[in-house]
Amino acid sequence: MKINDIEARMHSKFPESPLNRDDTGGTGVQWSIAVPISGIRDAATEFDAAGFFLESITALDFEDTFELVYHFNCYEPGSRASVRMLCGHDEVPPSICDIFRGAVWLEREVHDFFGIKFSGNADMRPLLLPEDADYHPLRKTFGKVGAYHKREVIYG
Amino acid sequence: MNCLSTYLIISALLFSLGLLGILQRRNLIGMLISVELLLNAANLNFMAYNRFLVSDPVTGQVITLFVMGLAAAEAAIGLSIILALYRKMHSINIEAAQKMKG
Amino acid sequence: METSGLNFILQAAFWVTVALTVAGASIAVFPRNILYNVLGLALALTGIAGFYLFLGSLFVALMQLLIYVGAICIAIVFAIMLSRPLHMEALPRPRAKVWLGILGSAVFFIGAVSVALKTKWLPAAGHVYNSSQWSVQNIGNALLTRYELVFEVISLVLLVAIIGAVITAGFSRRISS
Amino acid sequence: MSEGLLGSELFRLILGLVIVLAFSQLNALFLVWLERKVSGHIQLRPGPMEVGPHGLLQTIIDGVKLVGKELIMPLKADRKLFFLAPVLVFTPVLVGFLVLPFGPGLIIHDMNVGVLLVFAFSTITVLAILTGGWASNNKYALLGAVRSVAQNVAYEIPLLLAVMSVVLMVHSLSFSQIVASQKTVWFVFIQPLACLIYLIAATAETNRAPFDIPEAESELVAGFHTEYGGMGFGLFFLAEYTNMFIVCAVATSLFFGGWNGPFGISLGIPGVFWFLIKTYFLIFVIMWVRWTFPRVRFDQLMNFSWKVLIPLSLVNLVITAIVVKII
Amino acid sequence: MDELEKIEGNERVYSLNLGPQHPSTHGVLRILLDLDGEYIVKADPVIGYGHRGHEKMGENRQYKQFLPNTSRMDYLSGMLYNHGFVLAVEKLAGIKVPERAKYIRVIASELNRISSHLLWFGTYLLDLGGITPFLYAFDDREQILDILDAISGSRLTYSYCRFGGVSRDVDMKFIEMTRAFLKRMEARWVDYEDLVTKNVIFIHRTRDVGVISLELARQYGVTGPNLRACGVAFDVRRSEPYEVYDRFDFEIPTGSKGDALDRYVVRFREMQQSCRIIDQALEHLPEGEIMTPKVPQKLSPPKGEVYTAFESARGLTAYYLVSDGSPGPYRCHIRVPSFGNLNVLNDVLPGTLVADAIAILGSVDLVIPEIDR
Amino acid sequence: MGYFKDIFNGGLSLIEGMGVTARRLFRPLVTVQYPRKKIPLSSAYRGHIELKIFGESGTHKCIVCLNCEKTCPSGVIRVQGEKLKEKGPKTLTSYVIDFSRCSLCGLCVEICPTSTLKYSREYELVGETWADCKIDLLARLARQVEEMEAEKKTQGIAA
Repeated sequence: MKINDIEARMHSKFPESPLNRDDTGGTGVQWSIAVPISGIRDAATEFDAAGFFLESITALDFEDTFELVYHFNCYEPGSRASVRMLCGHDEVPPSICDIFRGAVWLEREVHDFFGIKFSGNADMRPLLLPEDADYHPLRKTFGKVGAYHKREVIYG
Repeated sequence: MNCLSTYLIISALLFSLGLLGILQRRNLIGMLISVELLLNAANLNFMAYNRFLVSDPVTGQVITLFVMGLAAAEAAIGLSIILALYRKMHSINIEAAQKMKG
Repeated sequence: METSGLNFILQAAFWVTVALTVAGASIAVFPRNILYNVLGLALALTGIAGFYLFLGSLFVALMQLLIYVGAICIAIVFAIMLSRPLHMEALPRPRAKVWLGILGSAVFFIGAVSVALKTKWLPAAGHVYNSSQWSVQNIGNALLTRYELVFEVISLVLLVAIIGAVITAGFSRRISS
Repeated sequence: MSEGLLGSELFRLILGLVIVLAFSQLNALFLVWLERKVSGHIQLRPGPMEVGPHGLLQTIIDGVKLVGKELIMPLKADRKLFFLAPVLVFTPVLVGFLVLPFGPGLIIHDMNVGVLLVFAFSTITVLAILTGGWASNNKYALLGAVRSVAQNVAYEIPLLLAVMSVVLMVHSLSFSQIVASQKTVWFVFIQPLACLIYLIAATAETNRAPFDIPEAESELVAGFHTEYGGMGFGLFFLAEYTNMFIVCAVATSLFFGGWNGPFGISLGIPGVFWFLIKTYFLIFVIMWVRWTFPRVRFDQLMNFSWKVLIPLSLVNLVITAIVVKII
Repeated sequence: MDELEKIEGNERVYSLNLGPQHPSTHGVLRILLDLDGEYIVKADPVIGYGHRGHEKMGENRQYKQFLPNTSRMDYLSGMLYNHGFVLAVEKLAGIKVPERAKYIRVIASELNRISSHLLWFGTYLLDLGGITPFLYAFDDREQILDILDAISGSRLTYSYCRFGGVSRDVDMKFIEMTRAFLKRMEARWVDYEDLVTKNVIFIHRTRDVGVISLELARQYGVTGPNLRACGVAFDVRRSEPYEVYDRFDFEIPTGSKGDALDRYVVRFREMQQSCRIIDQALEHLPEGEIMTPKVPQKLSPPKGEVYTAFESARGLTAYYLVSDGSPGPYRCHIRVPSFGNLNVLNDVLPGTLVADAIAILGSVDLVIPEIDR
Repeated sequence: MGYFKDIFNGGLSLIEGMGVTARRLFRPLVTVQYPRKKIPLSSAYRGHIELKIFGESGTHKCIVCLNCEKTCPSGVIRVQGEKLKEKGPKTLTSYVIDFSRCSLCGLCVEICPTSTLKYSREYELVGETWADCKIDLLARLARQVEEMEAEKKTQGIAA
């Protein structure tokens, strides 16, 4: 199973990062790992080498921080892994678009909706929003402000 | 109206228009068009002479047909040269072609 | 009475053809837009086909249409589309060249017209115009008997020209899919 | 004066032209209706039903609508050429009617080079399409126009070669003679290959599916007539259908015995009806083909012409020549 | 390639706006093409014309209020999107679903998958210039819509699934209709093969056109039939079986080259496999409840998150829901398959003809509103 | 020989395709001429909502609880009620839906505590202005009641 190999590799690469395992499949993700901002490129390279594909990149907006969630999957049953990365509201995470070519658009989309810039992604034009959009609609402060929590409210 | 000199004058007019085109144009395709005019002026003369002067009825027509064949060949070659030139120089002006010498 | 009316129509048709031909030739030469030139050429050639009709040879007129309008004009248009001069900026014509051209062609025109008018054209001995003799069969016979060698040579020239054109223009695409 | 050619024939010509104009328009309207009906029934739907019995008057209403529409021209289009093109496309189409042998003696002008006349004038259509496509100042239209030219160059050759094999057999370029020589045996039985090649090339010539690449709807929106609306479009449309009629009528005269009944049996039906029945059947076949196949790609179309049709038609021509010489 | 670069930047290359209004872009997609003659030098898809902010709407709504939105993302497989969303919420809130409802959902989903594929089949042929197969396909699709209309009351945006079941029970008439449809399709597959699959023009138009290599597909996250055409039997119904898919015997059709023809064949055979699934599901359809009785009107799942993947007609689709314990999600992200499937065209289109570009665009089966969300 | 084989097989496939379309030419049509002929609606058909008429009272049972208005994701429903008596329930005075915004999710029907909402079977809903899409359900109800009574009368006469 590729997913176990890569889990071992990730664990050795980021020994201090917490790794959550979900054997029951209750959340749809086999395991997830939290990496620092600087670690995402390493993690992506590992996944690329192991033959995974990038399913989605998305972000969560919390009062104190953004959390970027990368979902990787491979063509074997039950091998979804997520890489989570906390990213301050004014931090610029590195792009992985040279590792996964499909990430260019995914990062553009995240930039559209959250205003997170990715360093290394040359194409940061709005993708889904109008060309001149200077707002980021999925930020909780945009539009009708509903619940806006700190991260620990949900993840403890 | 339908007499030899009318045709001769028309053909002379066409020929001089063609000549003018060749002399003043810079566009190679334009020059080719002018050449076609020249050939047609000549053809018209052949046909007219054949109709009004020559005893054998087919000579002029046959020569006209031959000229048409030659014109087709000339156009094919000319156009292919122009295309080749265009690929090389990105221009079909006569000045571009002059760069090729020497 | 009917013949005179008919004659008038024919006269008118003739002069209309003349006008169309000259207009076509002018359009073929003067405008800067190359597509206008080609369409003008097509018009002039059609007019000349009309003259052939007036001269009594329907066959040559149709061949004129088929070869000149149908093949050569289309080929020129094809070349235009491939080389796309339409999108290029048309350079101004050098003034000296234009005047030289006008002068040259005017001299030729005057010379040719004066020759045409001054010469006393005499029909050759035995010239009788007989429309039945201007038939396709006669042309075909002549082509394959008296002019056979020329016919073959022209065919060869055409073949060589086609091959040459193919090689010169090159059929290979720059980007292969 | 060449009275023999132009004199007494002139009035007949003019009269013929008037009749032809009327006939071609009505015929085109009918064909448009027929096309809709054929496509409808092939696709399990009734087609036009509202105007007139079984929608027979639908195309007339459509025509009235087209005439009533404003002539819209793109801002940077070439005004003169833009309006010239639809007119130009219609003229050669009409000339074809001059020599079509509708029945014995029912021919406007029986020329001894009639076959040549049809094909000599048909090339003008391409010039018109090209003019229209270029003058629209639209990239789709221009692409369509260029495609049209290339397609025409490729398909004119097999078309003429296929026709030539028939001409070789009859020793005549006159339609009436060609038809007359098929009194008992139609040439489709002697020259099946030439007939097939002619029909394929003719479909391509008239820009009909599966060879409708100059107006390929899914690729070039509407190809060369993208920018045309109202009567400009209407003329292109009518010309397409008139052209189709001419091409099928020529096929009928060249290969399907024109006004002759099958194997010399006329069943007492006048020749002109035989002629029209066969022509409309061929038109139906062409429509049927259109509503069955997807469109070929541009380069495949050219390949098909250069690699299949031209060699086959050449071989066919050579064999015909040899056989004719021997017999 | 070096020659290609040489040509770029001179006047030979001109740009063409394919869309946003073009007969073959299926929705409002715009592709900026740089053309050399009819060859594409560069393709830049521009999307977002249909952006409606579904993700933001999801955050501002209760779970059940977002349900109708889901079928409007991919309006061609609305049932599948409904299905996926209720799966996600059921997982999040820990709701059990009765067996009968599971089977009904599967039947409805597979019917919807066939209808989506049939529509793709028709429009793809339309892209290639064949108009008649389009109408035949719509004739068949109409039968499916009638069946789904009979159970859900609408023809396109069903909102049929509910958290804990489905909104209406099926009756004998539905089963008869579905069986009749399956029987009808047996003959239709043969017709379609004669009319399209075997057609020499069709084969020439699609073979070796728009090859997406496996590596390219992985790089861009291509999923669904487009991925399976590259030779990987990756199907969420098999790899993470949801509902009762693990009880059915069905194949996952795969291609070998990843060209347009393979994508066509894979989808075509997928429709037949869906028919098999429906047949088995009808066979084993259990009696019983269709709704779990204890689902509160105002559903407030516990804190946490869920990432639920399912196989929509176009590939791996997933809902990523984060709950903060309130009646609406804190974050609602939808992973859509067409996103990757369109993205890959950036690499596939250059070097092809305009006509091929249309053939490729049609063959990857895009639904633009799904990308725009 | 592959050349001729390809041509032959290609031609054969084309003829097969033409056979399929030719057979269809003689099959019965599947479409109907819509305004002249209509297809029966499915029993589950969901049109816009309307107020149900209850037999015993001959009118609706709306208690103006505003659940439907609150649950509607698109803000389609506007309900107004008045307290006619000091004590007792509110009475419905206006029930207007803006059908142009309705997504036909059916949440209002499901949440209605008195089940007085149901789906209508209306599908010819063309309007030229936004105002045409606003449907006053109370007026509609009144019309339906009138029609029912008229029908009853004619039936009574016939009987």
